[in-house]
Amino acid sequence: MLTGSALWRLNDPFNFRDAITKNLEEGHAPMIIRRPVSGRVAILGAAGLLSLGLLQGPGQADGHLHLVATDAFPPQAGWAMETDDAYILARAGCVESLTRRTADGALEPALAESWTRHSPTEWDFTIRQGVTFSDGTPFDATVAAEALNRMLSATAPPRAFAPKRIASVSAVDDMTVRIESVNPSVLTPMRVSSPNTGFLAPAAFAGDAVDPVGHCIGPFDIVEHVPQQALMLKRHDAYWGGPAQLESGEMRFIPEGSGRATQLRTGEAHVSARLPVTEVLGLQSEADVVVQTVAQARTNSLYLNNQKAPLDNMAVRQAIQSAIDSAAIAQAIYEGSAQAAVGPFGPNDPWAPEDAMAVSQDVERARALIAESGVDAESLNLVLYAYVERAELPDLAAVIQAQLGAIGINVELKVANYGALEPDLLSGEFDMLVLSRGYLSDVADPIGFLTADYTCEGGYNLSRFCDPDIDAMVDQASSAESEAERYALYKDIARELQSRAVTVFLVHQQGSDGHRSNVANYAVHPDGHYLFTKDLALN
Amino acid sequence: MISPDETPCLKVENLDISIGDTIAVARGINLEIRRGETVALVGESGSGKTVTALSLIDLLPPPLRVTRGTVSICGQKITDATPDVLNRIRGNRVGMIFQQPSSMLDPSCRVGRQVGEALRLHKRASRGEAFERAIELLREVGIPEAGRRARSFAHQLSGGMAQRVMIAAALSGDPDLLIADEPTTALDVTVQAQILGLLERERKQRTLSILLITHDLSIVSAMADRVVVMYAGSIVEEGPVAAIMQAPQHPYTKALIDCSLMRKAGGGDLESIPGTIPSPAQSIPGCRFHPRCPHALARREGSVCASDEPTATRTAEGHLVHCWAAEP
Amino acid sequence: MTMVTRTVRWIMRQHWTFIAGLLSGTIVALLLITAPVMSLHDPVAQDLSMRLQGPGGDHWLGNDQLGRDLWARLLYGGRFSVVVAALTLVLSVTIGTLIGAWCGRVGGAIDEFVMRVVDVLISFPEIIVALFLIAIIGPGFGTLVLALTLVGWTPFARLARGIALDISARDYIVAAEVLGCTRTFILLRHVIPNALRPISAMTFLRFGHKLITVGALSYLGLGIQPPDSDWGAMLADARQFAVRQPLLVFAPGIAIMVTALSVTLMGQGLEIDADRSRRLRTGES
Amino acid sequence: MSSAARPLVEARNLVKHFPLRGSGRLAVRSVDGVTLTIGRAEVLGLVGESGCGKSTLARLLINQIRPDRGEVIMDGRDLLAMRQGELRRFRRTVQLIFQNPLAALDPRMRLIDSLMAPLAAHDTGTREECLEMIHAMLGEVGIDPGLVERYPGQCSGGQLQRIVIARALLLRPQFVVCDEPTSSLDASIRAQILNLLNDLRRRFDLSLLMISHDLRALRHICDRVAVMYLGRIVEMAPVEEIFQSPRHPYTRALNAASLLDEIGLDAAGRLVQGEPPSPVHPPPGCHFHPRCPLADETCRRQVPALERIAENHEVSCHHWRTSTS
Amino acid sequence: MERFLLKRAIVLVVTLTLVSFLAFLVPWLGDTDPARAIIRSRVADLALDSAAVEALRIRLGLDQPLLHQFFAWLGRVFQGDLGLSFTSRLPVADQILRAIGVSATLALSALLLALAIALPVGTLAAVHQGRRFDGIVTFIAQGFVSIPEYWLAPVLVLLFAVELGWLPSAGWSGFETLILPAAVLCLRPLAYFSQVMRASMIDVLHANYILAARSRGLGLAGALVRHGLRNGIQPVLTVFALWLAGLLGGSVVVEVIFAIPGMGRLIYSAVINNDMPMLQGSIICIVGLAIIINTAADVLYGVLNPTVTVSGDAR
Repeated sequence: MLTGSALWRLNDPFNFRDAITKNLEEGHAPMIIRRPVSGRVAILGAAGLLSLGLLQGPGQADGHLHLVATDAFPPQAGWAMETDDAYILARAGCVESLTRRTADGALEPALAESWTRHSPTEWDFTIRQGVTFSDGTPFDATVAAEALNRMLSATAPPRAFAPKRIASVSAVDDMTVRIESVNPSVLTPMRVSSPNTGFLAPAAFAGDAVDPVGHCIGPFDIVEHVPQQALMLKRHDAYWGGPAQLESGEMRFIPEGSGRATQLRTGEAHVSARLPVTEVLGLQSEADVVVQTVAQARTNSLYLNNQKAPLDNMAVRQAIQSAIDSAAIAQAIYEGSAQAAVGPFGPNDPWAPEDAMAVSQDVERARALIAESGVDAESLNLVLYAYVERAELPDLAAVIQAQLGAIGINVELKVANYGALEPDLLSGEFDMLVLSRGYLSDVADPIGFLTADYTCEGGYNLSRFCDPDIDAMVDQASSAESEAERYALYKDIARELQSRAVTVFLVHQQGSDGHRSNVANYAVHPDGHYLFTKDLALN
Repeated sequence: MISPDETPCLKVENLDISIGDTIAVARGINLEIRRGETVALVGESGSGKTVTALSLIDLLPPPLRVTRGTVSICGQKITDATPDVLNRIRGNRVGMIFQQPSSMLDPSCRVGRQVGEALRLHKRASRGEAFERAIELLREVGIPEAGRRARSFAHQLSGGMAQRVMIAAALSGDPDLLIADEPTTALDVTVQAQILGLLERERKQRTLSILLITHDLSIVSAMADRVVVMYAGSIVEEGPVAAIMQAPQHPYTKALIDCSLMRKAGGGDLESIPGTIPSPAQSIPGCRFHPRCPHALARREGSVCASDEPTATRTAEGHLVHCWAAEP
Repeated sequence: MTMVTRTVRWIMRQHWTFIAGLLSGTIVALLLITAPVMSLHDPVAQDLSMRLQGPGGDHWLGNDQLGRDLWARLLYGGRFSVVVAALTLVLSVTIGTLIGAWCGRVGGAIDEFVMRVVDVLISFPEIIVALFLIAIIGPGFGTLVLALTLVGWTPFARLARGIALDISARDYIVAAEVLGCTRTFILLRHVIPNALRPISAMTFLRFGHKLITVGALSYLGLGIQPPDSDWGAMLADARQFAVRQPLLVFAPGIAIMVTALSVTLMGQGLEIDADRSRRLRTGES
Repeated sequence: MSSAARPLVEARNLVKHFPLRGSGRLAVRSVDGVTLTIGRAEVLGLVGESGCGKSTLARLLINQIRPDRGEVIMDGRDLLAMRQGELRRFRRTVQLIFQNPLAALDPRMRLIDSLMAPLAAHDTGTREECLEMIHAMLGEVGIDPGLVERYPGQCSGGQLQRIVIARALLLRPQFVVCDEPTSSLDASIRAQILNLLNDLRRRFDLSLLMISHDLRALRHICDRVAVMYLGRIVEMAPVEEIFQSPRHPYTRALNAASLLDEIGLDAAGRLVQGEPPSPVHPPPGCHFHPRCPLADETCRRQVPALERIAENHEVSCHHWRTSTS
Repeated sequence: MERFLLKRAIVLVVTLTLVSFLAFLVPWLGDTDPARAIIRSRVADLALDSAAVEALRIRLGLDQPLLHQFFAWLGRVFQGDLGLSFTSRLPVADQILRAIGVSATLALSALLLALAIALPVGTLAAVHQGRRFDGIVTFIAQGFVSIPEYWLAPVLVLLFAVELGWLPSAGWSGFETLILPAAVLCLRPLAYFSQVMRASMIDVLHANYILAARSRGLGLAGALVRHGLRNGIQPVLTVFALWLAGLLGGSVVVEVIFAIPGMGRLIYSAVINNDMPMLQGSIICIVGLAIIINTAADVLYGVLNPTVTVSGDAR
């Protein structure tokens, strides 16, 4: 069984878009305030500015069962289903996939009633009877196969459902879809739980651009899309699972985390997703606000360039590992919404070593390690890279700078946006980097992460770590049919990485959503797949 | 011709004007203008004539202010009058024209409207009526194509035209008194006579009283009935124009006439007055002119001229001289 | 004694804005210069246990999110913005005055062209130019100075051109030419002394704007680069802690405001003075 | 031709038009073909209304602006052909006295510095020598040497005009252009300055060009008077002839205007009508015809030539013979 | 007038061509690889497939000579096609158009509000020149100029949205969301307008035509209303136009803080994301708008002030 490991964004391993700066991009929050403001408005009313006609606000719905949620990113890619825009549609309750991952990580039927393994590479999915889109179009195997094939032929298909892994999709009969993978895979049902594989009515694809308005299949239908600002939702009455509790809703895009927190605090929003760590403590103390926190499959780490002196020396790396007080970092920088890292994987992951422990700070040991490493003290001038897309990373880097300074390592900071740092990172010109890394980048299995980051030929092997033994273990895991076998291998690799201080794992991050106390049945989805659900209600 | 018991159009008594509380720019001004009369107020720059003119309609720019004395126009006291009363008098009983006619017109307002403004204010004319009447007035002051000119702007007018417009505007309220402050100084010499002729014509037609302020004595003798000569803030001599021009009694008046008309003194040089005009801030005891006066009685300290302000002496009917040397 | 007090009172009345600005400006400048003496703490020394502490003890203004001393950071943080603003101004004034004065004297097509460029640039917000440059060459001290100077010279060019035109038309310049004075003499003795006061007034008046723009870029994360910090960056950092420790927000904001205001007041004093002497010269009331 | 017989200043057919910005081909025809001479130690009066081109003509004569056409010969040398260095030396010999002395002095310089500047510019001896020269000149113009420590704003107009005259004369010029030197001064001061100029002119053997709009002021000081109207000279004659027997109707109008007290408003008003037209659109034919009581068809069409009608008397009018009455 | 407009149109075209060349060079001046940037925006995989990058490069014509690319690009620009954004792959022109509408609303609201306050305040200060009221107004104006909006905005949000709950904290959906940003944005222009208005009204108060109007019987207030305002407001309009042009793209900080989808924010995010087509389009639009607004201001100035003939050369 999968544990509650979460990923906000399957194809956004850094979760960049959740970070403050980039988020400032183009989100605009439409305003629906139910507060008496008219009197004060009159002060400025004289300007008669509304008559300019330039203000286009979303229509205000007045149903008492209307819920406002704020989310981080507005759609960016014209609702192309292979992009992150699909996640927005899923969170808005508009699209659903064949299968669904529950909040505790289990897989449950959604648009597919059931699925069976037809051959090692083939899975058959039986479509649920009587499902229709909000425009009345019935949902059947043809529609499903067409949509999934569209995904496979996309310019940049999503990793979860790319031609690299999926060979073909076909409708076996009216109600059965067959998906064939390139290699034998047990993960196929997992793959079709991704919002990227969600469905919009065929009419949505009729024009040049994808138009989701009125073409939903989930519990809610999109009434209006106010560009860059909001999605206006209403209940999809013919939803297969029965009508939703809410009559209508609004999904408002506010990229800046503290902006979302503020809207929750002021009551402008009922639900605010993806709260920044620095806001959690403050919001928890608010009377009418409930903060829900869930573990994420994300470890923030100090990546070390294992091929560059003096970091090619394991003793030096271990000294660095010992010098850093990850517990203090978790407490101070993350204010408790993270825990000191016990290795690459969170302690609750089934593939995490049971005996995993955080390395506690030991300055004496660090000094001793430096001394025994034989490294020239003069060479202990290191440059630490940090990117600004995640607001806490520069602070984190500053703390590391101070802590390494205590054992005589002189650290210089280089802080910029990720794009500016990347050329150095890829070419191996850097010393150290603080990186927030999601380790479940496509499916609920760390295989992709380990391959990319810690194999000799890994696509994202920033550490420049190369050990044939580890490569062999990763290979073995990727072809293993048995879960137990795979997980055992992962545990071994994790132990190796931790003990050899290939990377200094700092903290496991958690995700927090907040809602007003009158919101009922809200549950943070660890993978960020759903927000507007059938059961979400307002008291 | 003029009955002496008629209320004078303008009566100024013992008027003092100061900058703030200390510097006196005009002192002890007495002035009287009867109906239909032109009185010229003559003096060089700094003699206080413009300031006196502005004080007559209570438009002294701060920090200048009247510190003593009274002004009455057609029997109505101006000093201490309420703003409403003043606004009813300005433009209605008194019109004023100024030295720089072009800058006296609002650059972004059609001249016809400005001419008709007094009518709108004082005669309750409608906008259209005022404009029609303004065109008539412009025609009256000799502006060709008055209808078109009424619609033009100040910068499209020459100096002479602008002064005609100002005259039309000043006369539109049908005032009893016209104060003309150096009306031709800024104009071309060949236009001067035309403008002065116009004023003279209007005076006759409307039995207007005119207070003509000027430094040009040739204008004075062509226009005025009576002359008042000022020096450094005080009146030094006043009387009928012929008497003053032909037989000035005050040494300053005499010297000024000689200078102005470029009369030659001995040795081929022009007559001139030695020294410079004192600034208002300079305190000169006694007669303000005595340091430059060729006849000052014994220029020594302690003499009368240097210690006591001269009193007025009547040398003939209506001819007053403020000089210790004057003989009645 | 009464003489002295009266003189002082007169100066205060005539130039109180200038003096007020000068006083507070001097205090700010002194604090920034003597930062190492004035602060008990190292601005980068962290103490995670003191995170977000309020004022007290020897941390006069409390601590920031990494437990660093706010007062020390305030003193050191001001240096960057002030230096960038001042440096940009010096460059802008020099370039703008030279170009403007030259255009005013030369006239013709060059003048026409330069003034058109000025027309376009002058309505270009400095922050946008800075953003474009940052996009091209990346953030940093040089980018900031370049960006702010690129637009910053334009108002000075306009002013200097106006003054040059105005002064060239004056009789005393004609007189100097007729008397056979050299161009250099005319420039040094007549043009520059008469242009100095309005230009320096404008320089002071623009300072606040520059300071705020530099801060804005740092606030957006594009100005000063960590680990260095300035008031704008401090504000940006503090924003997420605004509710919990408002002082973190108030202190840098007020620092910017006081600095900008005091220099602006000085400029205004100079401007009033320049205006006064202009009126005196031209005989206006 | 001996240099003694030759006039000091000769201007031939000077033309200067100032193009109006942004209006295509329109131009202010400021000076439109002027020919005149000024002899050594001669004072020529130049009279005309504002905008007639008097000041432009003056500035052309001292090469402060360059003409579009025509030439200026000074002391036998072509001014327009001079090179930079030559021109600067030439500057000494030609000076200008301004209408408003306050504007002609840098408000930020003490008077002594303003006086010193031209001497320094021409390397005239040591500072002490210069000071001595200045003090001597101040004596000539009747200024107390203590006054020069002040700034211009602290002196009266009469004093400043004396300073400006002193500054001009320090370089010992041969030719001085006085651009309305007394029009901003009061009557009592005006006489002083005119007397001073007359006096200095004799003592320094100066040629003067006296510009004025007031004929009366010229009568006292000039040898000859040129009357200018819209960029052209309409009459030029010895000063008494201008007063006694003016031939051009415009001269007579000017005459009358400055002698209002003698002629009377009505008579003066009849001599001229209307106002000076714009120098951008001068009337065809004789420029004066729209305002002239004598104008006929010829005047409207034909530009009258500047005719020599007597020794030293030139007039440009089709009706000069009839206008004597 | 036609001459003037024609000349300005020529200036517009020439300037825009020059600017567009500069804009075109932007990606080459920086070290952004367009093909990489586009792919990165679509695929979050950090290890890019270099073959895919190369293929896209050829498809975009990036392998052509620079000048060839420029003319192709210029041709598209003059047809109003500013290309697709690197990040969203949506037409840049559409996004800019929408953003400019938003920024214009915001800027006009702030500036008109500033004008509405500055005109009476500046006039009163001029009337009370040198007295206490004038001093206070001037001091407050200098204070306004010295307040950084990135400080004021969060403080106002804290006060009016979080503490008092009167106004929305951010967003762009109606009149209420406009109030705080406009208030923050209007302070600085308010200070400038009131100072310019004050100076210009002082000149007007000393103007002879006011004296003349009063001599005709108008009270001070009447004279100011009838003859003063129209003349006094003209310099303010010039400044107004400058501010309008400036704020269309320059209200970056306020737009970012209040999450307003305007030009400033668009440019800011383009910078952050190295979105070159968006930057290029923004430069061109902002320069073009600046010229158009200045021209409009000159025309308006000519309408208000008859002494200025708007001709081929307006100064």
